Formats: sequence, C-alpha cells, structure tokens
Amino acid sequence: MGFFEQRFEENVLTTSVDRLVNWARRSSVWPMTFGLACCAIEMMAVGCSHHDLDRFGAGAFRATPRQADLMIVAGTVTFKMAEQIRRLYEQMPNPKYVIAMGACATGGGPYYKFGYHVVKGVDRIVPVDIYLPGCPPRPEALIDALMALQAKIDRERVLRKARAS
Amino acid sequence: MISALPPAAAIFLAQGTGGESRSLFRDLFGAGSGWGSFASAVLGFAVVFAVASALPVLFTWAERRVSGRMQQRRGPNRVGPFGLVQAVADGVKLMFKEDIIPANAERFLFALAPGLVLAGMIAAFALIPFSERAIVVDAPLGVYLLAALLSLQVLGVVMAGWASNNKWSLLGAMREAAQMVSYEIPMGICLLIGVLSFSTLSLREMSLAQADGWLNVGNWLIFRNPLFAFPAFVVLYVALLANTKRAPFDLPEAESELVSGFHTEYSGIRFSFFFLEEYASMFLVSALAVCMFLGGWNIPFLPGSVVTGSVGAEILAALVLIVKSFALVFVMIWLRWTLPRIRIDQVMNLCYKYLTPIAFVCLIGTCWWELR
Amino acid sequence: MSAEILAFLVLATATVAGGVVTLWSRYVVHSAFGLMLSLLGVAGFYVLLGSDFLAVTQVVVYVGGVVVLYLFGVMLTPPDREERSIRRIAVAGIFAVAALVVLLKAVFGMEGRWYGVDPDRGPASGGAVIREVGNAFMDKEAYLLPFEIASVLLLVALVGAVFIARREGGRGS
Amino acid sequence: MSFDYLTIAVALVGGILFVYANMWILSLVRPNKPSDLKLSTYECGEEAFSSSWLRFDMRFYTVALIFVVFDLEIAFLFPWAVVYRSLGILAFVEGLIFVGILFLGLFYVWAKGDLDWVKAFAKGRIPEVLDGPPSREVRKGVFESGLSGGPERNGGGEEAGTS
Repeated sequence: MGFFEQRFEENVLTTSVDRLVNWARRSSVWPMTFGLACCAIEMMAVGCSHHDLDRFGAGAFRATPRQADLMIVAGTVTFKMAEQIRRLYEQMPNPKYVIAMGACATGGGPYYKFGYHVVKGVDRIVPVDIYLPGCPPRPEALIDALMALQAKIDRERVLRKARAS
Repeated sequence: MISALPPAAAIFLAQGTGGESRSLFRDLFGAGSGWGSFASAVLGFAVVFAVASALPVLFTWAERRVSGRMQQRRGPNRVGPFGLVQAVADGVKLMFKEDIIPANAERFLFALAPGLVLAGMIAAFALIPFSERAIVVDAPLGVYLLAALLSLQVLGVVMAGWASNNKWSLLGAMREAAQMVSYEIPMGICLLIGVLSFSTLSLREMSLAQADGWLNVGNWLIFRNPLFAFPAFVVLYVALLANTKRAPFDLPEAESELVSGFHTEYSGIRFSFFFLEEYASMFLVSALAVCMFLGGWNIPFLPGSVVTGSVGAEILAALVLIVKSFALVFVMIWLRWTLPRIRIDQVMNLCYKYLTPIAFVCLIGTCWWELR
Repeated sequence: MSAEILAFLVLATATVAGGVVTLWSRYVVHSAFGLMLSLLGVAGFYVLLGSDFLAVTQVVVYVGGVVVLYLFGVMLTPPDREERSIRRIAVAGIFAVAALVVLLKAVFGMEGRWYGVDPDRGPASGGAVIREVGNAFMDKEAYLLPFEIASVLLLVALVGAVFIARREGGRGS
Repeated sequence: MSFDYLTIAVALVGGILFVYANMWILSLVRPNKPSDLKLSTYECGEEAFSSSWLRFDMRFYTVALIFVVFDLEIAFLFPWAVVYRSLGILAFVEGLIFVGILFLGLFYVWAKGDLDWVKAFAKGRIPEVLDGPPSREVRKGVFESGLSGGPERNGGGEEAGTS
C-alpha cells in the first residue's frame, strides 16, 4: 500500500488528484491479450476497424499481464484453465479490473447444468467488476461494458479515505 | 548576471551577447570555473530531458492515430481534442500503477536497467543540433560519441532481460542484443560516409556545410553525392530502424512469440521508461539521419542565411529540423503498420549479406566521389 | 579540492568498484557488468587526460563490443558454476602478480603525477586528437604500415574466431 | 572539451538518478500489494519451471565475434575518414586496401556459412521452402527429402527401418 493512499480527508486537493488519477485510469485501460473461446472472436472484432476499442484509449492490447489493466475473460472457463486464469490475474499489477464476457464466464452459460468441465462463472476464481451476458455478446455490448467499467473507475478513491459503509 | 535569470531567458540572452560559443549552454554560468560549467551542464541536461520526454507524448499519440487511419479506424479520440492528451493519460495511469519486481529477479540490476537505457538515450539527445546554436553539447567527436552512446543501450537491454529471470525476457534480450550489435556495423559504415564527405565529426558542422548549394539543396549529402550517399541513407535508415527495434524488426518483442521481449516483467512506471526510450530514440535516430544526409535545419530552396542569425531564425531552424525528423518518424510508423515482421534469420541475412556489403560499396564509392 | 581531483576520485572509485564486482560476484553476468563499470571509468580517465578520441573508442570497442561479447559468452556456458581448480587459481595468481608489478612500476615511474594532464603539453583542443591519429595513420613515416597490418590482424581474428566458434558449436550440439 | 563530457556525464548519471528518484517518489502514491503469486515469474499463466538463466546458442556468440571485429574496424576508420579529404589518393588507396582485406574476411565467413542463422539451410539439408511462395519444384523437393508427409513418401520409412 502506498504511503499516501486513502489517507486523506476530502478537500479540494485530494478530490482534484483523485479526479486526475481516475481520469487517467479510465482513459487508458489496457486489456490483456487473452481469449478463451468464441467470445474472443468478438473481442478481437472490438479492436478492429468497425468498432475500434482504441477510441476509448483501450486498444493497446498488452501481451503480458505486468503491463495490463483489464482482463477480459472472453469465453468458457474450464477447470483446467482456472489455475492459469487465477495466476494471470494475480500477476497483473494493481489496480486491475476484470470483465466477465459472455454467458460462460458470467455463470457457466450453456454448460451450467451438465458441463462437468466448466467453472460456473469466473467470479469463483477472480473478482469480477463487470458482468457482460450474451452468447457471445456483440462488440457493441463489450464497448458498453467498457464504458460501465469507466463509470466504475470514476468512483474510485485514490488519496481520499474510503467511505465508511 | 545571466545566471540569475530563468533558464529560457538566460539562453536567449546568452545568445544575444554574441561571442563565439558553439553551444548555448556552454557559457551560461561562466564555463571557466568548474562549478559554473557544472551548473550549465545540469541546465543543459534539464532542457534535453524535457525535450526527450515531451516527444514520446506526441509520438505515441501519432502512432495510435496513424495506425487507426491505416486500419480504417479512428484511433483514440475521447481524451482531449483528437485524443491529443491520450499519452498523458497513459503516463499518469502508469505512474499510479503498482510496480512489481518478481521474487526471482535480480533486484539491483532489474532496477538499474531502465536507468541505463534512459541515460544513454538522454546523453545522445544532447548531441543533436536543433539549430546553429541551440545545441547542448557540440562535442568535437559528435557522431562517434553518439554511436558510442547508442551502443550502451545494448547493455541495458541485456541487463533487463537477464535480471528479470524470465525466459521470454532473456530470449528477447539476446535477440535484441544480437540484432542491435549486428546493425551497428552498417550504421557505423554509413556514418563514416557522412564523416568522410564533410571531414568533420560534429553534426553541427555537417548541417552548416549543407547550407547553400544548387537550389539550396545541392549541398545536402543525398543530392551532393546521389550515386552513393542516397543508397547509404537508405541503408542507414534501415539500420536505425533495426536499432530502435521498430517493426518490421520488432522481433525482440514480438508479441506473438516472445510476449513482450525483454520488458515482459516490467510493469507500471518502470515499463514506461522503456516505452519513453523507444519513442524518444525514434526521434533521435531520425534527427541523426536528417543532420547528416538531409541538410539538418536548412530549408529547401531557401538560402542558409534564413535560418541563422536572429533568435527567430534559430527557432525556425529548430522547427525545420523537427519537421524533417517527424517526417522520418512518420515513415517509421507507416512501415510498422504496413510490413509484416521478418524472421530472425532474415534479419541477420539482411544485415550481413545485403546492408553491410552495400554500405561498404557506398563507402568506397564516396571515397572515389570525393577524390574527383 | 579542484573539480579535476573530484572527478578523478569519483572515476577511480567507480573503476575499482567495478573491478571488485568483477572479481567477487556470485554470477558471471554480474562480473561482466562490473567490467562494464570499470571500463567506463577508464574511459572517464581518458577524458580527464585530454584524449577524448581514446575515451570514445574505449566505449565503442570495449563497453559496446567486448562486454557484449563476454555477455554472449557467459550465456553460452552452462548455468551451473564451474569448479575452481587449484591449478587455475595458481596460473591466474601468477599473471595477476606480474601485472601488478608492471603497474606499480609504471605508477612509481610517474614521480608523483597521479592525475591530470601532462603539464608540458596541456589538454588537446576539440577534435584535435582524432585528426592527429588520422594523419599518423596515413603518414608513411609513422603508422601507415601498422594501420594496414591491423586490418590483416582483424582478418585473422575474424577467421580464427569464427573457426573456433564453429568447432565449439559443433561439439556442443 | 571538459564541458562537453561533463554534460554527457551529467546526462548519464542524471538519467539513472531520475529513474531512482521517480521510483522513490511514486512509491508514496502507487498501490503496493505484493503476494507470492503476484511476484512469481510470468510464464503464460503456468508455474515457471527451472531457472531461466539457460544456456544459449552458439550462433549468438558468432554474431558477437563478427561484430567486435567490425566494430574495431570502424573505430580504425573514423580517424581516417576525418582526414581523408585533405590527403587525396594515398588515403584512398590505403582505405581501399584496409576495407578490402576486411571485406575478404566477410566473404570468407559468408562462404563458409557462418552468417547463416539456420545452418541447415546452408548445408542444403532443408530446402528453403520458407523463403518466398512455394513453387511446384520446391514442394516436390520437400516431399523427396521426406520432411513432410506426402503422397510420394514411400522410400523414407523403409530406409530408416533397414539402417
């Protein structure tokens, strides 16, 4: 934990810094190059010409988790893959975000009942920020999920103390 | 008196006082005394550092916009007008990102490597003449010193790759080192051609020597000696492209095979140092090629006196050099998003079997040309 | 304390520290980087002595070339460390003592001038050294023949080095 | 002259110091939540096996050797290039000889196949199918060499069996 992190009362300085940092974080969400199944095809489509995730500054797909901010779990999470997903998530530096893309990642999808090999939702392995249903979701839906994530990042507290809940 | 002023004013005042100083920074604090020249050196470093760290902001934006255009996309356009402050957002985000040093890594070398890479780049930046007097260090050994500083980069890269204790990092670093040292051979020979043609090692004097001529471009090295210097320029450009590990020579950090190359384990602000170095050195090597082959700060078809003398002329000269270098940087971006990556054996073949012999032939040809 | 003495002390510390790291580090790669520091310090000495050409050549050839070669060579060796045999240490010791004797003789031959430029000559002005060297290379009375012989030497070095590398590579695989 | 190299030294040291200062200042504000898993070596999500300080190929060493020789040559040629125009024909001839001898070395290394990254290509063991579009002849060559399964691949297996 950084020394100054979440230590200060709300005042004009801390709120400004928080806004700046949140603005930077929301404007530069670098996803990890990481696809599991058919949803990954839609994820690639988001990066391509028609939809263009790069408009939001989120088009810089990084190959290594060390430089990524966002993990888009795009596809079916099998038990065999679960360990790797967990490790990749852990290897990302904070702050890090996860979008569970598609029905399988959000809750097992079509494999919920009889899929002996499928994790019933990636949130059993890693904390999920945004759930994105669909089988597979259209690229527009993923852009919507990204914007929902940006709205969530806007509410983060960097220097300010966490609100008592 | 000058030392009491803010740096920018001091620079222009120092210029106004005349004298025959070759560098603006040289005499700022009275270069005679040890501490005075130390202060001037620190100021020069600060200016160079500001320039070197401002350029990547522009270039990353340009890279993403240009690549967007080439792929019929928009590119970043949400942050600021035309997405111009996108790189600022990236930078701030990276600053507030966690920094990871893997448990198996060599902590000391892991921390030192980005500094070494960055230091070599900044020191090399000090040697670029932006105009006749806007140059931090006009070392008599200019080009040679620049080549020496560029060769320091290799060690930083190997250090980063080895200290990470990661297979991808080490493989990427070794590939990178092999590629960089190989392409230093044609690069060095092409630099020799410039040195030979102008009988000086100073980039500033080279730019001055290219001032007037037929239509005021006749003295540019590529036109003065079109038969040999033009191919040499192309060879130099390709070698510099490989030296800055830009596509199609980006196989040290080929994402589809080596994850991210030597900086696979670097996160947050440490990674941004490598990023900064890569984009700043794009400008650095372009400016080097411009100063040697493309007439430096001289404007085509206008006499050299336009860009020398007054303060305004100096600023104009600096702008001209920057525009020329930007053109070369643009070609680098263009190539990256046009050409596929080439294989390692093709990289080595291109260097040793094509570029080096061509460069040698150009060198001998230039010898003959200068003798006529 | 003048700036020159200060610079000398800094450079001397760096050079000696690099040498110590080269000798006593756990990994061979650290030794190579220690050597880099040491050689950079020596390049600094050349600058202090007024021979910038030699300094830059030191960086280009030794730091940018030979240390890279060492690094590649180190990567070639199997990661497990080699045993240190008594015989090797003895041979290395003899060479080290011989080198030390030569060095000490040179140092005491300097008659107290431990640093700085030759007072009779003064520091060379900008870019003069490289022109002097170039003219000496092209002078029939001076170094023209050695210059050409150097190219033959380099040729022999290239052929020999590649030959050995080829044989070693064949044995390794 | 001392100013020039002083600035270079300041830039070198300053660049390194900048990195350390930055790391220290930003450590006050950036999050820091290490865990064993986070600090583990990245290997595509798998658990990293063995140390990565592995043994490298000889080819890298050969490249470095050739580089050092040519690096030295360039270092020799810089003084020559600076004074070249003031000397005339003598410098031309001498430079020609110098470069020519080195060029001879390059050709020797070239002819002996030490410049080939993939040695098997040079020895003709593998036809260069990977360079350029596959023509009919090259593909035939692949089948004959028995490297890939093809309809004409009859003899290869038997030979292996008998020997």
